[in-house]
Amino acid sequence: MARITMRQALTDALREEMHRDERVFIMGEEVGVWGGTYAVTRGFYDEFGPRRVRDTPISEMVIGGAAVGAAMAGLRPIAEFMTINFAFVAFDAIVNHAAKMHYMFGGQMRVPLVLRAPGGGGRQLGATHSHTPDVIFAHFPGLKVVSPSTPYDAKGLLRAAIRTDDPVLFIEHATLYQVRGEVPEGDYVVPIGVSDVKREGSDVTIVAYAQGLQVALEAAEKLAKEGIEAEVVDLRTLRPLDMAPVLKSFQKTFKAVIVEEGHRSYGIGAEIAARIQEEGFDYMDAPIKRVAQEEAPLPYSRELEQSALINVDKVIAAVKEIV
Amino acid sequence: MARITMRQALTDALREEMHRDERVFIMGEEVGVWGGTYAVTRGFYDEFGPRRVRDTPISEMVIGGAAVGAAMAGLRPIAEFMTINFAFVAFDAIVNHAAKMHYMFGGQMRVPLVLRAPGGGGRQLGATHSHTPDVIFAHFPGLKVVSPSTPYDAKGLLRAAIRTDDPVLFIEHATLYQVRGEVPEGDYVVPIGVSDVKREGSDVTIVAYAQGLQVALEAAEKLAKEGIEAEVVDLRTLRPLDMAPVLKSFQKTFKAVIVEEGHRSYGIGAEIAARIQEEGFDYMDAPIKRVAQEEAPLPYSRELEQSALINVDKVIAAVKEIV
Amino acid sequence: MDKATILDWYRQMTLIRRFEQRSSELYQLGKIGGFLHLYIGQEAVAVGSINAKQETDHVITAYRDHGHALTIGSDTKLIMAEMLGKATGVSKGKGGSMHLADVERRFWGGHAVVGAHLSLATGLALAEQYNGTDAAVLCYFGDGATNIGYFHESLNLSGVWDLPVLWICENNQYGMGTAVDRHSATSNIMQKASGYNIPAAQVDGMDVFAVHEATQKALSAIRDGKGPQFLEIMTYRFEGHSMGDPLRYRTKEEVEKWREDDPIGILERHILKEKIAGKDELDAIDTAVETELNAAVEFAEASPLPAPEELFTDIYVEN
Amino acid sequence: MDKATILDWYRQMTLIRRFEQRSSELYQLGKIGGFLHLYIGQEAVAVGSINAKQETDHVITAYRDHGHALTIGSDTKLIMAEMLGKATGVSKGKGGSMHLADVERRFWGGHAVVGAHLSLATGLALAEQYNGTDAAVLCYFGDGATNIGYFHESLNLSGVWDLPVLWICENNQYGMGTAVDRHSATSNIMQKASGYNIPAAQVDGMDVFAVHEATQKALSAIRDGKGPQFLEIMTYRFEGHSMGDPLRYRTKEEVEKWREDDPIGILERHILKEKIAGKDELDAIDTAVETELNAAVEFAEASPLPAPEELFTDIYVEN
Ligand SMILES: Cc1ncc(C[n+]2csc(CCOP(=O)(O)OP(=O)(O)O)c2C)c(N)n1
Ligand SMILES: Cc1ncc(C[n+]2csc(CCOP(=O)(O)OP(=O)(O)O)c2C)c(N)n1
Ligand SMILES: [Mg+2]
Ligand SMILES: [Mg+2]
Repeated sequence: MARITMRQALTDALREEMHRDERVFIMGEEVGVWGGTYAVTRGFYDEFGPRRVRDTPISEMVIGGAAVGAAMAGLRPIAEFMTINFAFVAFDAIVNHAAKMHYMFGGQMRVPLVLRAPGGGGRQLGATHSHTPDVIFAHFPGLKVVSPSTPYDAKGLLRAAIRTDDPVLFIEHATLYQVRGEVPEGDYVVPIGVSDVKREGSDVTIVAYAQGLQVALEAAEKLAKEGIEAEVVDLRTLRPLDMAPVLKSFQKTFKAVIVEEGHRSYGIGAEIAARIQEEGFDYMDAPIKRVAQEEAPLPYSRELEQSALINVDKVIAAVKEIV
Repeated sequence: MARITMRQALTDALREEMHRDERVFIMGEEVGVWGGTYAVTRGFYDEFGPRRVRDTPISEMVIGGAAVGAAMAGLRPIAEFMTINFAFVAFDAIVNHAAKMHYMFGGQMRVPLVLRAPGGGGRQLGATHSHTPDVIFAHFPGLKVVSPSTPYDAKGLLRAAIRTDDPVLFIEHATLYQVRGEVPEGDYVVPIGVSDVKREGSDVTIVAYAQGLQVALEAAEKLAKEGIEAEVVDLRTLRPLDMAPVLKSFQKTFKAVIVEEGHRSYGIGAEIAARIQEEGFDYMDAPIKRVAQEEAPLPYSRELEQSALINVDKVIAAVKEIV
Repeated sequence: MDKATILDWYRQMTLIRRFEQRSSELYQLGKIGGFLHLYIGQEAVAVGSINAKQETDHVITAYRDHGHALTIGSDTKLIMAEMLGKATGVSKGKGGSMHLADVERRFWGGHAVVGAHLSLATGLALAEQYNGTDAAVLCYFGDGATNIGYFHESLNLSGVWDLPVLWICENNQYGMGTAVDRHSATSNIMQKASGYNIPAAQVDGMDVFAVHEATQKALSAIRDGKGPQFLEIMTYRFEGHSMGDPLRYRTKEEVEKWREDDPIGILERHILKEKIAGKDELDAIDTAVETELNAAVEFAEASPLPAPEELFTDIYVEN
Repeated sequence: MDKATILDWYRQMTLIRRFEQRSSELYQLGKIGGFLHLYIGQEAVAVGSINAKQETDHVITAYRDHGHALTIGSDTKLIMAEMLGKATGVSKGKGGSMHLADVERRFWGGHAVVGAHLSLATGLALAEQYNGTDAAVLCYFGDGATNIGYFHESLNLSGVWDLPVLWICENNQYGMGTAVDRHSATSNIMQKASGYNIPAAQVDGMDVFAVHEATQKALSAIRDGKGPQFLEIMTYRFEGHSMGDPLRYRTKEEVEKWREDDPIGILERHILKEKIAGKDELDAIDTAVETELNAAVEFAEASPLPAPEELFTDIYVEN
């Protein structure tokens, strides 16, 4: 198996799916001639031409809405928001149209659509450009929300997203593009809505996803050196949310820490914590902890920004509070 | 003290504040000639004229953004979204501009702004028009998010919102406009960020706000007849969130049910439950329960829609599961 | 235009008118809930234009959608059932008055967020272009909708990509209570199309023939590869914006003046004056429409409500 | 135009140019982070137009904002400190390159979400109208920004309410890698203003005098009560969109051709040809600019980082 970057894994999934299915096409800002601002679609414009790799104006509302319309008519669009921050401009198109179309018309319409959106903080882009707002999208039934943490999952989940007949918001943490991992050659799919144990352990359950998962794994390795064995569960999909592996792990460890890059309040971790105590109350040995972004907009200045973000030390500290 | 409707309380607050402060003005769709689609600003256009009561085109992005700009320049705008569903179109203006302006420029700018938005389900308006998406706004630091449940609070909180130098999203549940309650004559303010015990009790803590609060109170009355005394805490403000009265109550009752109209997953109740178990772990006698909207878009058909919404019976059932 | 066609248009327009009147009654009785937006006064727009399309063309509109649904040929029974929130409705009772659709006939709804469906129309047109067909999209929206960002982005993208879409503005003079000159920097809505290099024309929306001709011309231009086209159709809604409109924003006189141009009245006078048909023939159509509507209401009333478990179906195709 | 003014403009344009070059170096060194958008090539736009405003007028722009910040007269030291994320920066290091502002001088930033600040400008103009002053708002944005909903809604509202705002499109031919004719249904950006009944003019953005004159005229029209005005200023960015731009979308030849119209070169040739000043005087200005910049960089480098607790200040005015 080749060790490739998550960027390459995504590129490969997109290219292979475009070869497999003529209805799949890509639209978004700078996806074509530029090659994608994060270089995920580099070379695609030459390979597939302007019909299937479509540069759009700076028009997020119609990027979202037209992708929904094209999907309704039977195509399988992959629409890209240059970053998830700009998906805010298309918020209505995503949560009211992509997410509700199938339901509101009693199943008449289908929206087989992938909305790709790189996101995340830590790159000194300032308050408006550094969101990890995954939770606000995951709140809405009708949308599937996926955010992978490894190249393997990225490729398999992106394939699944392209192949499902439902709208999928596919969130890519920009700092993970360089992360390498093993990815097999053939056609495989990672199912949407299935959480995954990324590391086994018996002392504490760490629940994470995307960039938080990488932080969690690193923390787990360090904790292991101190004799604390953490089990790390990767959510991978935020909606539909698969709690089974989390609960199973919790029934073994009796303790949990949730790691996410977004803001703590009303974040992903809140739901996970609420669910654990609802469904695993009898196993609770300690409060469930959350490690998340501080409750401040992200500032530009490097050190200040970093201080707001999650890191390995914060995870270790949270684990030690309860183990 | 007069018993007036919440609609009247809001109208009075707006009128009085406009008389008090020349910088206060109202803008939005149909706020003027029409008199407000929920009749909250009826008569204002004649009383204050087109300079201070400004009908806008159907342009939510610029309603949000221009209100921010006018606030930056020293006015105190009250911008109305006809319903909170349309605030989705202005999502970027709200969470990236209203909420971040003060921070991102190191305190140079101030945004003394009130964004009013009626919301809520139960009126057969279909999936796109029936959201109670309060949580997704409350997620973002920089914004204050308020949603009152009684005429008294509505008037006092709206006054506070108009007078604070920060941007406030003021969510009004449309089904509460007709609710009556006592409201004193004089100038009083209900501070933003202070939760309130609306009913005392010792057997269980019910945490709620807005329409959910009314449902909770009704449930509490019924429970009392069966000998179960519920303490009902009204959050009133979702950000900044005041957990002190919730935790204090929980330390007395050891059990909690959270009632909210929005979707359960990643909802308000998730955060409250997470916080209670974090900060009140030693007092937990039972899992904290959530009563919320079912995980489905809201359908048009009356009975079907009602089945998705919270109601008194659901609250009672949840309480009985743990008491 | 042959007699059968003209009489059929008369029938369609009458069907819409009477459907709306019945809906209004059913709303008063509490049998229809939510928001109800009547199309009365605007019938010539849907009928004139939809009858100019070819079978493969798509239609999409806003919440004031009964006229379009009926003209497209959906079963009146199923539409009425949807209005009543019944399981037999076109959208299984989940959509209601604002969300009628008939995907088999390429009618994509019925959308309640002002302007949003223009972006959907852009996508439908993109799909046809992508597939290399000669189908076009007829996208209807109000004058008020031309002020929202969706309008701008959609028209621009349709221009940049040369998409086969006919933008049809039903200018009924008001967005809710706000008159065109109070909501739009230009009162001449068609002027907006020039910002996107889209050819535009203004049409008398009370004259079903004028609407039909203008639509045909515009659709031909699209099929000739001339890119998106724009029609501003001048019309008026005789009733309030939706049920419960206090109607404080316009005078009785203004409404009366427009009522003189009742599109059905104009067509009827034309038919009689040109001796295309006699009063008796029109009466027979009226009666047939009445019968059809009675059957529709009866069907709708007798239909079952959606089963409780329907709350959780159609959320996803694949669970 | 008197000599002092012309030389001052030369100084301002040179200051911007050199500031950008220094910024580019500091970025390579990792001292500036995030996104960095250089204004090189567009200097005549900010300098020509901002010098035409009166003191009470407001200025607001997008993320390509160093030129506007410098021209507005903010202290170069404090601007540079902001670029380096220092506590002494104009925005306390919280904003960075894209979020310079100087509210005392009525410069409102520096905004990174394309088009959003047009809505803020609308609000600033509304406030001046509300207060009955004669101040106007100069709002700058790129050609690419004219395609987003914010543009449409803002221009429309400015027209409906007759707001004192001057819309200034800096048409540098590209939105990132997308050429105007690939992103806009009309390549003639000023044509878009007609959809809002806003008078528009096209200006040579490499000629600081032309920009100045056009801005003066437009601002006079606004103060004469003629409502919002629109300028399309033709210019070019000589560097990439931001640092790290692969520049695959345009040819070297195209860039070279535009570089012949370097606005500073044009001004310099004009000064020398018209004998407004000699080469030595210009050299002296260059040296002064260099000194100013050295001092600014030194100040910025020596300045402290924001204190850790600054993370939590300025979130709310009232906690
Ligand atoms: C984004 C959005 N904003 C506001 C509304 C509320 N609203 C519904 S219809 C309407 C008026 C639309 O006017 P127009 O486009 O002229 O259509 P008409 O009703 O006249 O057919 C408004 C403001 C909405 N549905 N969506
Ligand atoms: C809403 C939004 N979409 C996309 C972006 C990413 N982006 C930043 S600058 C830019 C190009 C803007 O081009 P233009 O308006 O012409 O200004 P220029 O950079 O040429 O000065 C894009 C697409 C953004 N910042 N905001
Ligand atoms: Mg209208
Ligand atoms: Mg540009």
